[in-house]
Amino acid sequence: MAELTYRDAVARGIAQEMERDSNVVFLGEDVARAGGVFKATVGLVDRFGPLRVRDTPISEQAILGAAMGAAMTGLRPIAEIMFADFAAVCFDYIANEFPKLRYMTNGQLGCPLVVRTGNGGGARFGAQHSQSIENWTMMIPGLKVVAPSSPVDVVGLMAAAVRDDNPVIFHEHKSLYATKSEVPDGEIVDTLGTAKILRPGRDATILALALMVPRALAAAETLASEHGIDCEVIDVRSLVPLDTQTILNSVARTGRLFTVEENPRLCGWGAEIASIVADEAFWDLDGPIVRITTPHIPLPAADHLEDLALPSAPRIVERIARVMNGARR
Amino acid sequence: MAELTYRDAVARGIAQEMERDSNVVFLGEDVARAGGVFKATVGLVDRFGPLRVRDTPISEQAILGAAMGAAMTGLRPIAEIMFADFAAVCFDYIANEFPKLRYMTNGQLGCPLVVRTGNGGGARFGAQHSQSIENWTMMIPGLKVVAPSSPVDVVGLMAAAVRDDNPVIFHEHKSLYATKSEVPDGEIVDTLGTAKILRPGRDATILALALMVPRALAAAETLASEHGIDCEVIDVRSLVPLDTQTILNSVARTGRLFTVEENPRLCGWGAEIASIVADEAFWDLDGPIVRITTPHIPLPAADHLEDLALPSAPRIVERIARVMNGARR
Amino acid sequence: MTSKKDRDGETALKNDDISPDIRQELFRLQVEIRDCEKRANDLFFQNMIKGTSHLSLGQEAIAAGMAMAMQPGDKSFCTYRGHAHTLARGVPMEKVLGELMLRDNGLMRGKGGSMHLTSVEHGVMGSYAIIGAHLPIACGAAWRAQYLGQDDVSVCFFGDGTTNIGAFHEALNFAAIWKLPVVFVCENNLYMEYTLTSEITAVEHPAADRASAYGLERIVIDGNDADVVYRTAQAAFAKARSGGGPSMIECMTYRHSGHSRADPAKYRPPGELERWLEKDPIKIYRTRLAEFGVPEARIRAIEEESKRKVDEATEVCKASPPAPAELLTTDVYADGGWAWRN
Amino acid sequence: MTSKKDRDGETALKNDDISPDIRQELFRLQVEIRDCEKRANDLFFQNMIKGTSHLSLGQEAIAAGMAMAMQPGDKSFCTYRGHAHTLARGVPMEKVLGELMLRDNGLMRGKGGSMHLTSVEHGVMGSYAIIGAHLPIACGAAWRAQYLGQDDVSVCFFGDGTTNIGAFHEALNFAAIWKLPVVFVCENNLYMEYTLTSEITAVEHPAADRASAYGLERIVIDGNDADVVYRTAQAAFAKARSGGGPSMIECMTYRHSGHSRADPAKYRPPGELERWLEKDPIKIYRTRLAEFGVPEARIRAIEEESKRKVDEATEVCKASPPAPAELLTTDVYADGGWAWRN
Ligand SMILES: Cc1ncc(C[n+]2csc(CCOP(=O)(O)OP(=O)(O)O)c2C)c(N)n1
Ligand SMILES: Cc1ncc(C[n+]2csc(CCOP(=O)(O)OP(=O)(O)O)c2C)c(N)n1
Ligand SMILES: [Mg+2]
Ligand SMILES: [Mg+2]
Repeated sequence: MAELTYRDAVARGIAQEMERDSNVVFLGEDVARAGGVFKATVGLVDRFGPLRVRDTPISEQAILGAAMGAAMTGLRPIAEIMFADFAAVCFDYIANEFPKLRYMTNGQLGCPLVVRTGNGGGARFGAQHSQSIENWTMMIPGLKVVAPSSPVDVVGLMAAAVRDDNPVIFHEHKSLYATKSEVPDGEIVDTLGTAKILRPGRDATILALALMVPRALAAAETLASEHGIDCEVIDVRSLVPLDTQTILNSVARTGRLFTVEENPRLCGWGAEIASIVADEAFWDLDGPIVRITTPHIPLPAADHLEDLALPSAPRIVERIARVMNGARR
Repeated sequence: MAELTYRDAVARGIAQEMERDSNVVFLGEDVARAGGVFKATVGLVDRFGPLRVRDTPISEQAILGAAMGAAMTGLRPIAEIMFADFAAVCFDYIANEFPKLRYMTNGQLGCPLVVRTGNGGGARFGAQHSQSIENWTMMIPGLKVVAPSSPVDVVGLMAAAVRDDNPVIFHEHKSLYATKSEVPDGEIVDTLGTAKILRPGRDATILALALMVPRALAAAETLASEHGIDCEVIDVRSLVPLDTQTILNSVARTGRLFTVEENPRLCGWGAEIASIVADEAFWDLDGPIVRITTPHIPLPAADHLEDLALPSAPRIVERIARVMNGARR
Repeated sequence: MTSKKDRDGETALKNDDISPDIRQELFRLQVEIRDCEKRANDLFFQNMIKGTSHLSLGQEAIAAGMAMAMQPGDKSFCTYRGHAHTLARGVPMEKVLGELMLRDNGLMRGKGGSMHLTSVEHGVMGSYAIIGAHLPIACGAAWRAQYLGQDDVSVCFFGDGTTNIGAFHEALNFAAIWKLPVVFVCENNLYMEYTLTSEITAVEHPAADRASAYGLERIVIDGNDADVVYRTAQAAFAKARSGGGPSMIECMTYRHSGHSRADPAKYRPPGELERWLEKDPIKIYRTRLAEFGVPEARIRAIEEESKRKVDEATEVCKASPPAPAELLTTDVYADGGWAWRN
Repeated sequence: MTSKKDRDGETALKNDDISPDIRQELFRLQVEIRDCEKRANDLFFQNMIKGTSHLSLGQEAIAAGMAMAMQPGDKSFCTYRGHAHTLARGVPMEKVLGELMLRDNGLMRGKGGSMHLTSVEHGVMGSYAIIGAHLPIACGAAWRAQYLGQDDVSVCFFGDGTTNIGAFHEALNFAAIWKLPVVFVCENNLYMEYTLTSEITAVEHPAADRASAYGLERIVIDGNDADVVYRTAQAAFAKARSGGGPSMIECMTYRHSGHSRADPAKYRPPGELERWLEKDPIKIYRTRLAEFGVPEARIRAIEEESKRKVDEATEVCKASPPAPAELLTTDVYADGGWAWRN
C-alpha cells in the first residue's frame, strides 16, 4: 500500500498491462520521451522501449486510425488524445469507425483499444482545452466510457479497459492528476460498468463523476452537518456500461436524485440518467430530479470565472439544500 | 400556394435568402453543377453563378473552416455537409471553433453561418450514412440547432437560420426529401426556437422531430381511434433554442410525456427534455416519462432490420398504449 | 509470339515475366468482377438491391492486378467501391451479391451492406464509407505486422477525390516515418462523385504529385492494364515486405457507370466514355491473351464459367431469406450483444 | 555604409530597399515583443499569470517582419503562440499582458486567455489553440476578400509540427484551387511541444517540401532576420493582392524558452540553445542597425522606451480588477447572452 498520485496511477495502470501482455502498445504525442504533457506516462518508454511506447506527429486521425488498424489485427493499443477537446479533430474514429466496426462486419472484426484523454476544466486553459466531453462519447453506441475519480480506480479501470475487447474511452481528469491517495500493491483489475457508493445516505442520491466526486462528497458532509440532509453519494465511474441497478436502487431508498455534472448542461450524462429514473423509478421519486451542471456556455479562461462555471461544493450544497427544503414544504 | 417537396424547399429557402442578400454564399461537395447528391440544390448555380455557389473538394474541414473565416469577416455562408455522419470529420469546427469564437473573443467576432446536413436513416445506407446526429450538435454551447419536418418549415427556418447571427446547424432529413406539401407563395421567414403543436390532445404529450413527426402524428390518430387516448403532438423543430414553454405548458395540461427520437438512446434530445420536465414539471406529471428511441446500436443496412430499429408508428402506438393503460391501473 | 510494349511506354518486357497461368487468372478475375458488377447493376433495376451501391465497371484491372500480387495473409482495406477488391481476394460471388441484396447469406448477413464488404478469412479487412478514414487504419494494420515481425502487407485502395481530405495527409506521413509495410493504391477514375477531381485539386496527379511530400517515389501507371498493375504491385509489396516502407501508386482508370446507383453520369463530356471504352481493361486483356497464344476456346471457357458462376450466385441469393430480426441487436459489443446497462 | 549580404546567402541588396525608418520600426517591434514576452515570463514566476502561456522569445523577427509588410485591414490568424503577432500589429502591451493575467483590462477581459488573443480593430482575427484549425479559417477570410473584391490579405501563422495535421493539407489545397489571397507562414522552430518535428515528419522542411503538393513555390528563409522576412512577406502579399494566389513561407527559427510555461525544455541537446542564441534576431538586427549607421543613442532610446512601456503596462494590469462575474454568461450568442431556452 502506497500513496500514489492520480497521474502516477495512469503510468502504473498502463505498465501493469504492458507487463502482462506484449500486445499492449501505447502511442501519442510527446508520450514517450517526454512522458506526456501531463507527465502521466513518465518512465514507460524506458521500461518498455520505443517500439511499444511511441511518439507520434500531431496527427490525431492517424493516431486513432493506426490504433484501430492495429487493434483489428491483434494488438491492444492504448492511444492518447492529449486534451479531450482534441477528440473533435479525430471524431470520425470515435463516432463512426471504432464503435461500428463489429456491428457492420457482423462480428468479423473487433476493436479492442483504449483512448485516454485529458478531460475537464479547472486549469485555466480556456474554452478549447477545458471541456468535459464524456457525453460526446457516451452518446455513441458501441463505445465503452469510463471516467475515474481516484488513483486506485485509475489503475483498476485502466486494466479493465485494456483487457476489454471493445473500444473504451478513458477520460482522465486534468484537475485530478495531482491528487493522491492510497493504492494497494500488486495487480489491480476493476470491473467496467460498476458504480460505487462512496457515502451511504437516506435523504437523497447524488450522482457524480471524476472531478465532481470529491466536490459532491464535500457537499454531502456540509449538507449533513449544516442542513441535516443525509445524502448518498455515488461515483458513477462508468457511463457505458451504466450501472443502472446501483442508481435505481439508491433512488428507491432515498426518493430523490441530484446529478453533479461538469459538462455544459444540454445532453449531459445526467440527462440520460434523469430520463431513465423518470421512467423506471418514477413512482419512487418524492420530488423533482435536479441536475447541477456547468451552465451551457463555453468555458472562460479567467480563474474566478471558471470557478463560477464549474459546480463547486458550495453551489452543490446551496442547490440541494434549497430544493430539499422546498420539497418538504 | 403550391405543392413543394421538402427537397425543393431547401433550394427555395436558400434562393430566397441569396436573392435578398448578396453576402449569402453557398459551398459544398457537388452542390453546384450537380445540384447536390440529394438534388436539394438544383438550379442555384445557374441562378446565382459559380462564385456564389461553389463546388469544393472532399475537404470537410476546409469547407467549414472557410465558411467560418468568411462568416467572421462579413459573408453569410451556407455550407453543406452531405451526410450528417460526415460531421465527424470536421467536428472541430462544430464543437470547438464556431460556437466558442464569440465567447472567447468577448464578442469581438461572430460566426453567422448555416451548416446543412443530410441527417437520419431510412434509406438503407448502413451505419456510416444513416445517423441522426442532432444531439452531437445540441450538446455544444454556442450553436443553434434546427431540424424541420415539412417543406414550409424548411423554407421558413432556412431563412431564419441564414438571418441569424449565430452558427446554426440545419439538419435536413434524408427520408423526408421526397415528401410534399403546400407552401405559400412569397417570402417565408420563420422563428428559431419555436415548437409547433401539430395536434392538440388531452391525455399525453408526444414530442417528435423531423422524420419522427409524421410517425408521431400517425400514431396519435391510431391511439385516439383505437385506444381512446388523445395525444398532443408537438414538433420540437428547434433544439437550440428550445421552446421549453410550449413543452412545459403542454405537460401541465396532459400530465404525461413521451418523446419519439430517431437517435440512438443515450444522451438524445429527449433525455435533455425529460430531465427538464422531471425537474420543472415534476408535480404536473401523472406518470413516468417514456422515451421511444432507436435502440442504442449502430444502424443496420438491411431494410427489414433498419425498419425494426427506427421508431415506427405501430411501435409508438404500442408503447404509448401499454404505458398509458398501465398508468391507469 | 512477339514481346509487347507496356502501355506506359516502358521498355518491352518478355512474356515470361508473367506466367501464362497468372495471365489467365488475371483475365478470369477481371471477367468475373465485370460480370458480377453487371449483375449487381441489373439487380438494382429489378429493385432487388436496396440502398446504394458503387460499381467498379471499367476499373477491374486494378483489383485483379493487385490481388494477384498479394499473398495469403495480406490485408485489403477497401472503400464503398469495394466489390471488385473483395471478389479479387477470392470471396464467393454469392456472399458479395447476397450482401448487396441485404440477405441472410451475405458476407455480413445484410448488417453492413454494399459499402462495408468484409471477409476477414480472405484478408478483406473491411470497406469504409467515410472518405479517407481507412488510410490511417491500414497504417495500423501494417504497424501490427511490423511490431510482431509478421510479413504481410496492408493494401489500401481509395479514389482520386480522397486525396484532398486530411486523413490522407496524416496517413501518408505516418506510414513514411514509421516505414510501414503498407501500399496505398489510388484509383484515379477522374471524378469524385460528380465533380472532376482536376477542377478541385491543386496538382494534376492528385496522389502521385504529392508523393514527394512524404518522401515517396512518384508512381503513375496505366490502371487499365492488369499486367502493369500486377508488376507495379509486386515491386511495391516486395519493398514493403523487405522493410523498405510504404509506396503510393496512382492508377489511371475510368468508371464506365455513374458514381453510384443513383447517378446516370450526365455530367460527362460527350465522347469521354467512348474513349475510355476503347481502353476497356477486359478488352485489352482479352487481346493480350490471344496475342500470347491462349486459344480462343480457353478464353471462351473462362468467360462462360464466369457467367455460370454469376447466375448460380444470383439464384442462391434470391433464395436466401433476410436475416432474422434478432440480428438487429447482435455484435454491438464483444459479448455478442448490445447491453449498455445492467 | 556598405551593402550587406543577406543571411540566406542571396545576392547583396542595397541598403535602400528598406528605408531607415522601417528598419528602426522593425527593431522597435522586435525589442518590444522581446521585452513584453520576458515580462510575461517573469509574471508567471510571480504567479501573476495563471493557466498556460506560449512565448515567442527568439522568434520575434518573423512577427515583426510580417507585420511590417502588412497593410491596415490585412488579417492575422495566430495560434496560442500568438502574443508576438498580436503586439506586432500594434495592440497595446497592457491589453496583451492584461489578458495573460486574466484581468478585466485584457483584450477579451480574461474570457479567452493567453491562447486566444484577438483584436479585430488591429486585424488580429483570433488566436487558435487547436492545431491546424485556423488554416482553413484564414482561407475563408481570404475567400471573402476575393468575393467582395477587397484587397486585404489574410496571413496565417503556424508551427512546424502543425504541418502533419489534416487541416493543413485541406487548407493548402483549398487556397491553391481558389487562388485565395492568403499567406501561410510556418514558423519552424524545430520542435512541436517536446518532440523534434524532424523525427516525426517525412521530409526535412515540413512546410516548404510540401509546397509542390499544392502547386506552390518552395520557400525557406532565415526567420531570424527581420529584413529577409520583411522582403519575402512583401513579395508574397503583393502576389496575393494582385490575384496571384497563396504562398507558403517556411521561416527557420528557434524558441529560446520551453514550449509553454510548464516546460523547462530539458529535451534539447546541449549546445543547441547556445548556437541559436548567436543567431538571436535582436542581436542580429541591432548589429545591422549600427552597420547601417543608426546612432547607438537612437538604438538605446528605442530599447529604453520599450522597457518603459512594458513597466507601465505591467502596472496598469496589476491595478486592473478581474472581470465582473456577470461576464461569465455574456456573448455566448449574438444577442449578448447565453439563453438556450425560453
Ligand atoms: C468524409 C466524406 N465526405 C464525403 C463523402 C461522400 N462521398 C462518397 S464517395 C465520394 C467521392 C469519392 O471520390 P473518389 O475518392 O475519387 O472515389 P471514387 O468514388 O471515384 O472511387 C464522396 C464525396 C464521404 N463518403 N465521406
Ligand atoms: C489538434 C491538437 N493536437 C495537439 C495539440 C497540443 N499541442 C499544442 S501546441 C503543440 C505543438 C505544436 O507545434 P508547432 O506546430 O511546431 O508549433 P510551436 O508550438 O512550436 O510554435 C501541440 C502538440 C493541440 N493544441 N491541438
Ligand atoms: Mg474517383
Ligand atoms: Mg514548432
